[in-house]
Parts: sequence; structure tokens; C-alpha cells
Amino acid sequence: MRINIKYFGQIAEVTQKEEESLEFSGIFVSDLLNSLFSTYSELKNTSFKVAQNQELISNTTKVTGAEIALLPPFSGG
Amino acid sequence: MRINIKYFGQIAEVTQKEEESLEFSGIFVSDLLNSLFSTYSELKNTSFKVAQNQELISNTTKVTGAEIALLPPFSGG
Amino acid sequence: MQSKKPKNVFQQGAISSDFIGNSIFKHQTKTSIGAHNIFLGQVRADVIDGKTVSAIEYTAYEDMANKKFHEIRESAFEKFDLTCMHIYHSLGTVKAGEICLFVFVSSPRRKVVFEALEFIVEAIKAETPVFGKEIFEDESHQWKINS
Amino acid sequence: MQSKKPKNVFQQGAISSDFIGNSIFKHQTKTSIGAHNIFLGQVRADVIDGKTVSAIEYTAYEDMANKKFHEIRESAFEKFDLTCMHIYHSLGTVKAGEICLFVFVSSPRRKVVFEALEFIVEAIKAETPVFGKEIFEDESHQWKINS
Repeated sequence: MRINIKYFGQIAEVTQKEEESLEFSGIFVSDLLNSLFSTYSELKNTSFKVAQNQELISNTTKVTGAEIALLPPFSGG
Repeated sequence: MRINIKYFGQIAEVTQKEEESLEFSGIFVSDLLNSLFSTYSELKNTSFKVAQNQELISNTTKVTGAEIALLPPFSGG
Repeated sequence: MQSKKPKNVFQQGAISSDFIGNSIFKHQTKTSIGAHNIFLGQVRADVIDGKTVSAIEYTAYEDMANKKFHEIRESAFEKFDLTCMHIYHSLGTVKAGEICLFVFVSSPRRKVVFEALEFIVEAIKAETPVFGKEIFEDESHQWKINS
Repeated sequence: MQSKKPKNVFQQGAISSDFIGNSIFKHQTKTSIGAHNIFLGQVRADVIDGKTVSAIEYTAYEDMANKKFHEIRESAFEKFDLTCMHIYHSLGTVKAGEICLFVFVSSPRRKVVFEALEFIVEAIKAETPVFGKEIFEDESHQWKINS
């Protein structure tokens, strides 16, 4: 499955990019994160939430969506 | 004792004046009000508070001040 | 911004949106502020027994009211960590849709401004001798009572 | 004023006091309104480890944020008797002293606006994916965290 991943704020500083398209063969969010941790080891020490198709999801959610986003702590306003 | 009485809002409509100076020989606020009720009988049916020198007082307070005000319900804002 | 002497809170007629915008602008040099909260009272065109309110005419026991506004101000500064606080109230005629009360509080943090603003507005409504006469379109009137 | 489609809440750069004054002005034709409550977020020149914040640079996951702003808006209209509600948030650079968030609620009655405004501002802080980078005078930075 081809998924599009977006990175924001402090996360984009770690990945040094704002988005990328990845081939993903796992099932759960946790599988995807493990794969990202092996590419961007510093992500392990960075706080973030995961959104799939613009809704927050947990590590045990199945990856189904075309758009995944890694969101650091919100600090609007 | 000579006292100055101020009337506001609906009270001034009843008394048909905004202030007046009265000679007062009683002791308590209740004495003053009885004297006003005999002049302005409609005041008895009108809701108001009494201030002496710009502080709210009760009917059992002694009249000491130069300035008494009859204040209808507040409706600022 | 805290002062010890009562200021005159009243201004003649409605409070304009320009005045409010300008008051906001003046706070942009105060860089310790993180949150502003503004309350505006606007005259409603209420319909009462088939007649529509076209304006409110405000009078006040001005000296006592300014003293009460000052006491409210002092107690708000004592209770809350405020950087600034401003209150303006109209006297005279304010038409339906126009603004008659402008309360403006500022603080480094947002939680404070919410609490402080509500405290101040409720105290103004309860404690300041200001009187509103609701004028109907046919020029009859009734005396406003705060709820 | 209630709409079913997400609007774009973001505007580039600071929100000006003129914009806010003008927004207030536009509500003077709505004569069922008796109370407005406005929250403004202003960038603080915080001093952190001896360095002063000179600006915040805002980015957002815009589509998701606009969707969340819309959900907050819909639930506020459901919970509270509001006549109007407007939210604006800055993107890009907002200097210390400038305004980055403008939330405006209006209702016939005052109790409602106090409750509604705090509900909306807290929801914005907690639920919208907006990210603030605090820029120091020496051009170093740190990521802002809401408290």
C-alpha cells in the first residue's frame, strides 16, 4: 500500500522534510511507526500524535488511509 | 438638619424633580422615607435603594449625611 | 495601569467600534500580555407588547458610580493577575445595535482573563447606579431591569 | 451565521486591530444581540534562558485544522444560544505584541457568551493542529507548548 505521510513542526525538523510517499506492507500504526523509527531514529525521543485522514488515531489502529500525519504537541492561539 | 436629596430614573419621574434640599428633623432613614411618602405617595409602590454619601444604607441607618440618593433598580451595561 | 483615584468611566453616547479597535491597538506595545478578553454590551431591539425598543437612554448617579467602578477595578486587580483593565460606559442615548458597555482585561495568561472579565461585568451590573430607559419607536418608554 | 461547510480560519500574518474593529462594526446591524465576548491571543516577548522571544512562526495541518475549527463551531452552536461566532488564526510570522488568535461570540444574553467563549478557546488550544515556533532575537528558536 502506498501512503502519503506529512510531518509538521518539530517533527519536520527531525525528518528534514514536510511529506513523503512510502510503500507500506504492515497492518497497524505501530508497524508504520517502527518503520519510520528505523529511518529517523530521533523520532523515538520526540512527542507526537498520529492522524489518519485528518482524525487522530492510536498505535493499534489499522492503517487504511491515503494520508497519515505526524503531529507534534498543538500550540495554537 | 438640612439635607440634599437626589432622585434618579423612575424615582425622578415620580418626584418630578432630580434633586431638592429639605429640612429634616428625624433620626433614621425610615423617618426620612415616611416624610417623603407623605409628599410623594406613589413612591410607596416604587422599588428603590437609599444611598447616603454614595454608600447604600438600610432603613435603620441614622441620617447623618449631607447627600441622600433614592436609587431605582440598577440597569447598567 | 493601576491607579488609586477614581477615573471617569462614562462617555457621552455610544462607544464606537473605532474606539475599541484603537484601544486594542494601544496594547500592542505591552509585550508581557498573552491574552485579552473584551466584553461589549449592545442595545437590543427587544419587542415588548408589540413595540420595538429603538434606543436606551442612560443616566447615572455619576459620582457614586465612578466610585463603585473604581472599587470593582481595585478588587479585580487584587484577585487576578491582570496587566491592564479598562471600563467605559455610555451616558445619554444609545441606539439599538450600538455599544453601551466596553470592558477590556489583559493578562499574561488566558485562564485569568476569563475569570476576571466575568467577575467585573457581573459586579458592574449589580453594583453601579446606572439607569437605562428603554425608548420605543412610538417614543413611549419603560425602565430597564437587569436580569 | 451558522454554515455547514468548513471555512478557512487562517490568515497570513498578524490580525490587525482595524480588522477586529471592523468586525465589531459589522455586528451593529444585528439588533437581537445584547452581548459580545472577544478573546485575543497576543504573542508574548517571553524571556527564556536570557533570550527574548521576538516572534512566533505559525504552521498548521491546514485541512485538518479547518475541519476541527468547524467541528468546534458546530458544537458551540449546539451547546449555546449564539447569534454569531467567528474564529481567525494567524499563519506565518506574528511579532511580539501582535495578535495571532481572534475569537468573537455574540448572543442575546451575557451569561451565554462567557461560557461559550471559554469553551471555544479551550477547544482550539487542545484540538487544532497548529504549531508555534518561538523565534528569539538571535534567530535561534524553540517549539512552543500550550499550558
